Amino acid sequence: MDAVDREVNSSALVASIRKERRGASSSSFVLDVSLEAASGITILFGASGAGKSTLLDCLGGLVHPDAGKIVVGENVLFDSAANIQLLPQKRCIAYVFQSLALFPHLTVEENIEYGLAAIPEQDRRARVAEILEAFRVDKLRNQKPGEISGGERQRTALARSLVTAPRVLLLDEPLTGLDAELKAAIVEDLRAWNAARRIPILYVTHSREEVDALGERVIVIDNGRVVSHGVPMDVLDAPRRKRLAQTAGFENLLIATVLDLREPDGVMRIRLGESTCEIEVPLAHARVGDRVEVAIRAGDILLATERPRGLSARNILEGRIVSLERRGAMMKAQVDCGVMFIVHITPGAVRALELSAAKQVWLVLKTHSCHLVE
Amino acid sequence: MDAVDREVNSSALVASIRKERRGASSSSFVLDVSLEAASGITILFGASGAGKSTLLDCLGGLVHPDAGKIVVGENVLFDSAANIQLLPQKRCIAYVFQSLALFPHLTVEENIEYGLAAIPEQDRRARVAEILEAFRVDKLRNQKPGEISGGERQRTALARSLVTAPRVLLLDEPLTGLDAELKAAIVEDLRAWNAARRIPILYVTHSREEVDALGERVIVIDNGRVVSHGVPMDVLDAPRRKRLAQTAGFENLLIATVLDLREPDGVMRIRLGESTCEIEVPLAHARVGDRVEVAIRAGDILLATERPRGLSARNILEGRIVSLERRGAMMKAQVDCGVMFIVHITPGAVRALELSAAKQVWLVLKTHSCHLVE
Amino acid sequence: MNSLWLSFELAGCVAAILLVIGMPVAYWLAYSSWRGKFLLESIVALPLVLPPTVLGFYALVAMGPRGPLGKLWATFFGHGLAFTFSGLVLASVVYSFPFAVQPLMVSFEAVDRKLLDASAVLGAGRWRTFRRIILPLSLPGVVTALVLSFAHTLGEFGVVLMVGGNLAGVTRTVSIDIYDRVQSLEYGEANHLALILLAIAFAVLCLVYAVNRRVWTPWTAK
Amino acid sequence: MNSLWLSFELAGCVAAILLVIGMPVAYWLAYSSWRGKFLLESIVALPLVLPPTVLGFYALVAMGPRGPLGKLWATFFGHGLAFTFSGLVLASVVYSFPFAVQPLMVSFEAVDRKLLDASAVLGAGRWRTFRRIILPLSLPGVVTALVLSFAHTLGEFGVVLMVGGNLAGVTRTVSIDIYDRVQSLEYGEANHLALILLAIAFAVLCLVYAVNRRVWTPWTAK
Amino acid sequence: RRDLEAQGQEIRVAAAADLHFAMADLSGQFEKQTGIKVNVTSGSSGNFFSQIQNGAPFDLFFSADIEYPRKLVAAGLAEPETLREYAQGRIVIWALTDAKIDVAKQGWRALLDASVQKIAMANPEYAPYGRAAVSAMQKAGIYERVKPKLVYGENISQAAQFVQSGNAQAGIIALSLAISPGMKEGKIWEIPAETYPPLEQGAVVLKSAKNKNAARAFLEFVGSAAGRKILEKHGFAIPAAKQP
Ligand SMILES: Nc1ncnc2c1ncn2[C@@H]1O[C@H](COP(=O)(O)OP(=O)(O)OP(=O)(O)O)[C@@H](O)[C@H]1O
Ligand SMILES: Nc1ncnc2c1ncn2[C@@H]1O[C@H](COP(=O)(O)OP(=O)(O)OP(=O)(O)O)[C@@H](O)[C@H]1O
Ligand SMILES: [Mg+2]
Ligand SMILES: [Mg+2]
Repeated sequence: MDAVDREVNSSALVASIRKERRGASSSSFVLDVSLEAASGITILFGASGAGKSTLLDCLGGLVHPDAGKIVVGENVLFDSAANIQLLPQKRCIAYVFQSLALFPHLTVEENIEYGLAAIPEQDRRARVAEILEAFRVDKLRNQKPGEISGGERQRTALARSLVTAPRVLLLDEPLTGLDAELKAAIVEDLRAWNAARRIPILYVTHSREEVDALGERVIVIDNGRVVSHGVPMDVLDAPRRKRLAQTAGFENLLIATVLDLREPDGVMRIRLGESTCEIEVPLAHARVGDRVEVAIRAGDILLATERPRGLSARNILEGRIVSLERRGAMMKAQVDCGVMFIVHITPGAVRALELSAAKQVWLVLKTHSCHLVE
Repeated sequence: MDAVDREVNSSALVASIRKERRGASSSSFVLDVSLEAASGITILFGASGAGKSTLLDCLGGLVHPDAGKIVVGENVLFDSAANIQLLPQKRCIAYVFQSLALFPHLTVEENIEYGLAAIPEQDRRARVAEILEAFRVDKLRNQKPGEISGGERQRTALARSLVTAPRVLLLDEPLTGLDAELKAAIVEDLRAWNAARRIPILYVTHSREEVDALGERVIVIDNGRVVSHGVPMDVLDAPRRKRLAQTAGFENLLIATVLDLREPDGVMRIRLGESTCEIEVPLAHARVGDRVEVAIRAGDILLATERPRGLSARNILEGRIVSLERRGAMMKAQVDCGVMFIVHITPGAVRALELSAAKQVWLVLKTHSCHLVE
Repeated sequence: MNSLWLSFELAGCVAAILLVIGMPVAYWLAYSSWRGKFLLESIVALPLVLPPTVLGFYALVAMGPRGPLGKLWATFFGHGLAFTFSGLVLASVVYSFPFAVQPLMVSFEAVDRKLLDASAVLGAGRWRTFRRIILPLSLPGVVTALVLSFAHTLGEFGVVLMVGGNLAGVTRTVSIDIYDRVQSLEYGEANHLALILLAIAFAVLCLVYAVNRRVWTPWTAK
Repeated sequence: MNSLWLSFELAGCVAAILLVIGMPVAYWLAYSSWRGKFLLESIVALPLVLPPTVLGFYALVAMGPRGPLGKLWATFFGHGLAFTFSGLVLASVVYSFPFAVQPLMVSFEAVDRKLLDASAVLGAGRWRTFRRIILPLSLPGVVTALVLSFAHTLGEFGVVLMVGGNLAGVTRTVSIDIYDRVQSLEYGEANHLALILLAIAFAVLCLVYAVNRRVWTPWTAK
Repeated sequence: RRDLEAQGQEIRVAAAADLHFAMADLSGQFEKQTGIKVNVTSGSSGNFFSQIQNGAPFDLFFSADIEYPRKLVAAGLAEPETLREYAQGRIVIWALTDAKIDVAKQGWRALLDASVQKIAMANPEYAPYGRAAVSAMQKAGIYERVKPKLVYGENISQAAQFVQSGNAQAGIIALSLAISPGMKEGKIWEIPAETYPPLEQGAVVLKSAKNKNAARAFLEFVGSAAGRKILEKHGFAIPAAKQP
């Protein structure tokens, strides 16, 4: 294991990049990040326009950073100080573009074969056949990208990159436009692929679902800067900034006033909005009377039809259901506890608890489900 | 209300279309559908390659159906029998392509203005300014599509179509590549837009979330045919076909044997797989001893740590947790009850119930959450 | 010097006319789905195949009082076409036609059909789509068409000689002027004229290309 | 008939050579990011501006025994370059250069840069990217370059006359042959020859265009 | 014996365009007599002059103007002793048979006729026939009046074509061309020879000639009685025998 780990780390991607993009607008966009991606899947998470694709373009060598350094293992791919600038084709990086960029004049099969020029015929055929099947595009092998559907194009692009043996893999929203079943299948494939190769994979997505299914680590980018990084749970569950909180799906964002600090317990009490609701949240740099903002994920709130007893959870709020709406596989309940809460529950639970509008309910909130927003 | 309804119906889209697509492959794809879309949002749901984009292309006039008829209100847009074939520009249909097709040489603003040629300067400016802001692309107004991010392009394409005053709106996966926050905002905008205009909107998506947030009606397409239609709950919750069941996110697909039929109650008892688990499901055309398939949504299963009492639910299965994994805002538990079940629960519930692998649990399944697959 | 000015006037006229009449032809060739259009494409390239003086000879016959063109022209304007500036323009237009049509056609064809679809769906008719989408996206082709037909007309001499009759100030273009001097063994003057012609042509071309680069590079560049 | 064959041989050689040397030049012009490249673009178009006979005259002088090219050639091959088939080829290549380079350049430039990025990221070097992506996607431009340079060489006569010296069987191309006959007022024979030339050229062009259509339409068509 | 020697020999002759038809006859006869093949290239004398200066592989040069051969001799590119004036060109006014003017009767006056809007001739700047036409018109005192009507061809063939096609109503061209088979449908008025300087046509054997003997033989043949007869038949005047 040790040996493997060392080998793994020696192929990590370490980059620090500065790149200014100047459009026609007066304000220009500046990407300025330092990051490290060990082998395994690292998710790049961030709002639209945060700079994720720009970062990948820099890593792939398609855009030249203004300054910085990019290293994979021992290999320096880019170093503005030493004036090193490897061409994209020398970087051994596979990259699935957001815009796919399939070759329009080549068939699906030829597209996929394209990156395998160096491999003997026999081998190549086998590998292509295998991946064609894995991505369920074997029936389309002789069709051109103009003659297949959007999702089929997406899969072809993914297959085209994965079939090569890269040292780093960059995936820019590779699963958009695929249905749930395919998504699940491809996620499984990707995981297996990752387990087999253990190379750094940078994976851009907006989808919490994909983050949770794939991410070993997350790097959150906002407006061209890395605003946090770590394991998905830590990073995305404990939002540092309000913008991110919204991005990551914290449905409840509440203004509150600090009532008292209980430092020994590592908690403090706050009052929500103008209501009388008081809850316990993790301690933060704040003084009594300060106004703070708490973010609570709708799925982290438990709902009960009787006042729960003997629970470890400290925050129990009494309220009344205002509305119940279906949201995907979930139900979204709006509960008025003085302040309005959004709670996600399973339809099964709704039925079991016979929930309906105007019904009295209790909300259960664990202290550590309440995140303070900077 | 009545008057409005009549007016609404008189602008409904009614189409029956047959179109063969012959690629290089031996097998060709045939789209053969009849559908009706009243004003309001109709979701087109279906796996990748099902023919959704082809259908929209036919409606928009970009692809000529081999046969069929397309009517909006009183207007015949296409009729192969009468040899009528309106040009796309005469159809008053707005269409957001899956591939966007932004004009690369025009700025974001010019792209959005493009469809407003007929409108006086003053008006045009106002409308463009408004929509630029609504879609948060006002800062990029002078940038070209090559100089903005994927999500920004998506928004521009959406804005370009919505700013016109079409009689039908076709949206091909318009929200892919957008982060949760933006998605939510645009969904709100779309709803408001829909409420204001009440024109037929055909909306292609793979996302259950979008279906639930937007869909008034759903049309499910599979392999070029309409396989079901109706309101989202009915259509997507009661799968008719196995393929669809998977697509729509029915995580549990179980083979079972019919034990006995209880026609008065409208239910029958079945045994799951080779196990001893017996459950009650809705009655179907089956005989005792027949093998049937049931689909159960993971989110419809309730989980308890004590044997639940006094519940209306008839199916209670005892089992043991095999694994617990995070999936988006949800936890996915695998529970072994003789057959393996996948159950979605909120993280809050996991914590509250102190769930962990190997823990004994009870699954609660309402009869009508069990769907028989044709 | 007179001849220089005349040449640029002729080349300008021809390039402009070719652009105007070349566009519809190129448009049709690019977008028609008629299966036999390769026949027309071939015909368009044919004027190139004949030696210019021979083409000029045929043009001369056609423009003569017994030729169809000459008759038509005479009924409208009362005089013949040959030995006039208009005659020169006409003959040069025919001769340089392929140079205008071919690059236009290729550029028009290269425009992504999806963009044309998008334009149609946004309510734009053929003309608006052409003006707002196809034309700006074909700018490099338009520039090439302009440059080739302009330069080719500047240097043209066989047709011009045949149809023009070498009349000072009317049909004696600079290319004929240079030729005359070479024929008269006045090499010094010929070189001098050729140099001036090259210099001016170079300046014009530079201007066109420089502007062209600036105008359409932004959205191809990374 | 001899002259016909000679013409097609010449045109074929010139078109082939132009394709080979035109491609690197067009590639460079299309992809270089040098700001001054419009200067080179302009220079490429310059051979067009001079009357062919004058260009031919300069070529003759350069290729003559006292000209730099002629001297160079003589040291290698022991004989002069003027009045040989090789000389004709060389002069025609220079003269038709713009017709090859311009369409190639425009086509190369029109290839979506994202595809080149994709190719690079898939490990393909410049050459592979050129051969597998740029070239097939530029096929219409390649065809245009071929057709224009081929047809233009077929019809060329000023340069050929000057450099070739109209030697039967060696440098008397069909265009000169036709020209001669027109000069001798042997119109019947001139027409006859011109017709044959046009017919063959038409057939060749049709073939090229028909193949071209079939080969590359699929992925532009809906 | 000389015939046997000559078998399979070939000479390359560059001949001025106005000699086109005469050359066909001359070379035919010569070949019949000697068996030496004469390969004639006809074209503009000026072009030939440039080409010969740059190494054109001709053996013999029949110019339309004796100045070119003289210059070649001066430049050391031709054999001085072979230079000779082999013929003199004659110029005519030519018009179509169905024209409103009758050149044969009207002579110079035909050019002044109102129906004559354009008069075609070879470019006097470099074509000898053009220069001759100008001086003849000057002599006749009509040059200034017809000048606005003049259009120039590169050579007499082009001038003839201007007239033939009807674009010019009259032309001043070489007699040799006017009586050629292609010009049958026209009327001719020969301009008196004394009104223009003689159009001396000179020929010379080139230094670079591969087969000087054969070339000399052909030159001699052209100067022989048989050759002169052919030249006269084709509309050339024969100069009084003299060495230039
Ligand atoms: N131009 C074409 N020629 C031949 N076959 C085509 C063409 N376009 C699409 N197809 C085929 O038709 C089928 C339906 O394609 P369509 O684009 O309508 O699917 P879709 O439902 O939009 O899928 P997705 O969700 O992946 O976008 C696919 O199997 C595809 O391969
Ligand atoms: N070529 C360019 N010129 C100027 N600005 C650019 C260019 N490309 C991108 N930008 C700007 O840089 C910012 C970051 O773009 P980028 O494509 O990296 O975003 P992203 O994080 O990938 O977003 P998305 O999720 O929408 O794809 C955006 O604001 C965009 O407008
Ligand atoms: Mg992006
Ligand atoms: Mg689609």
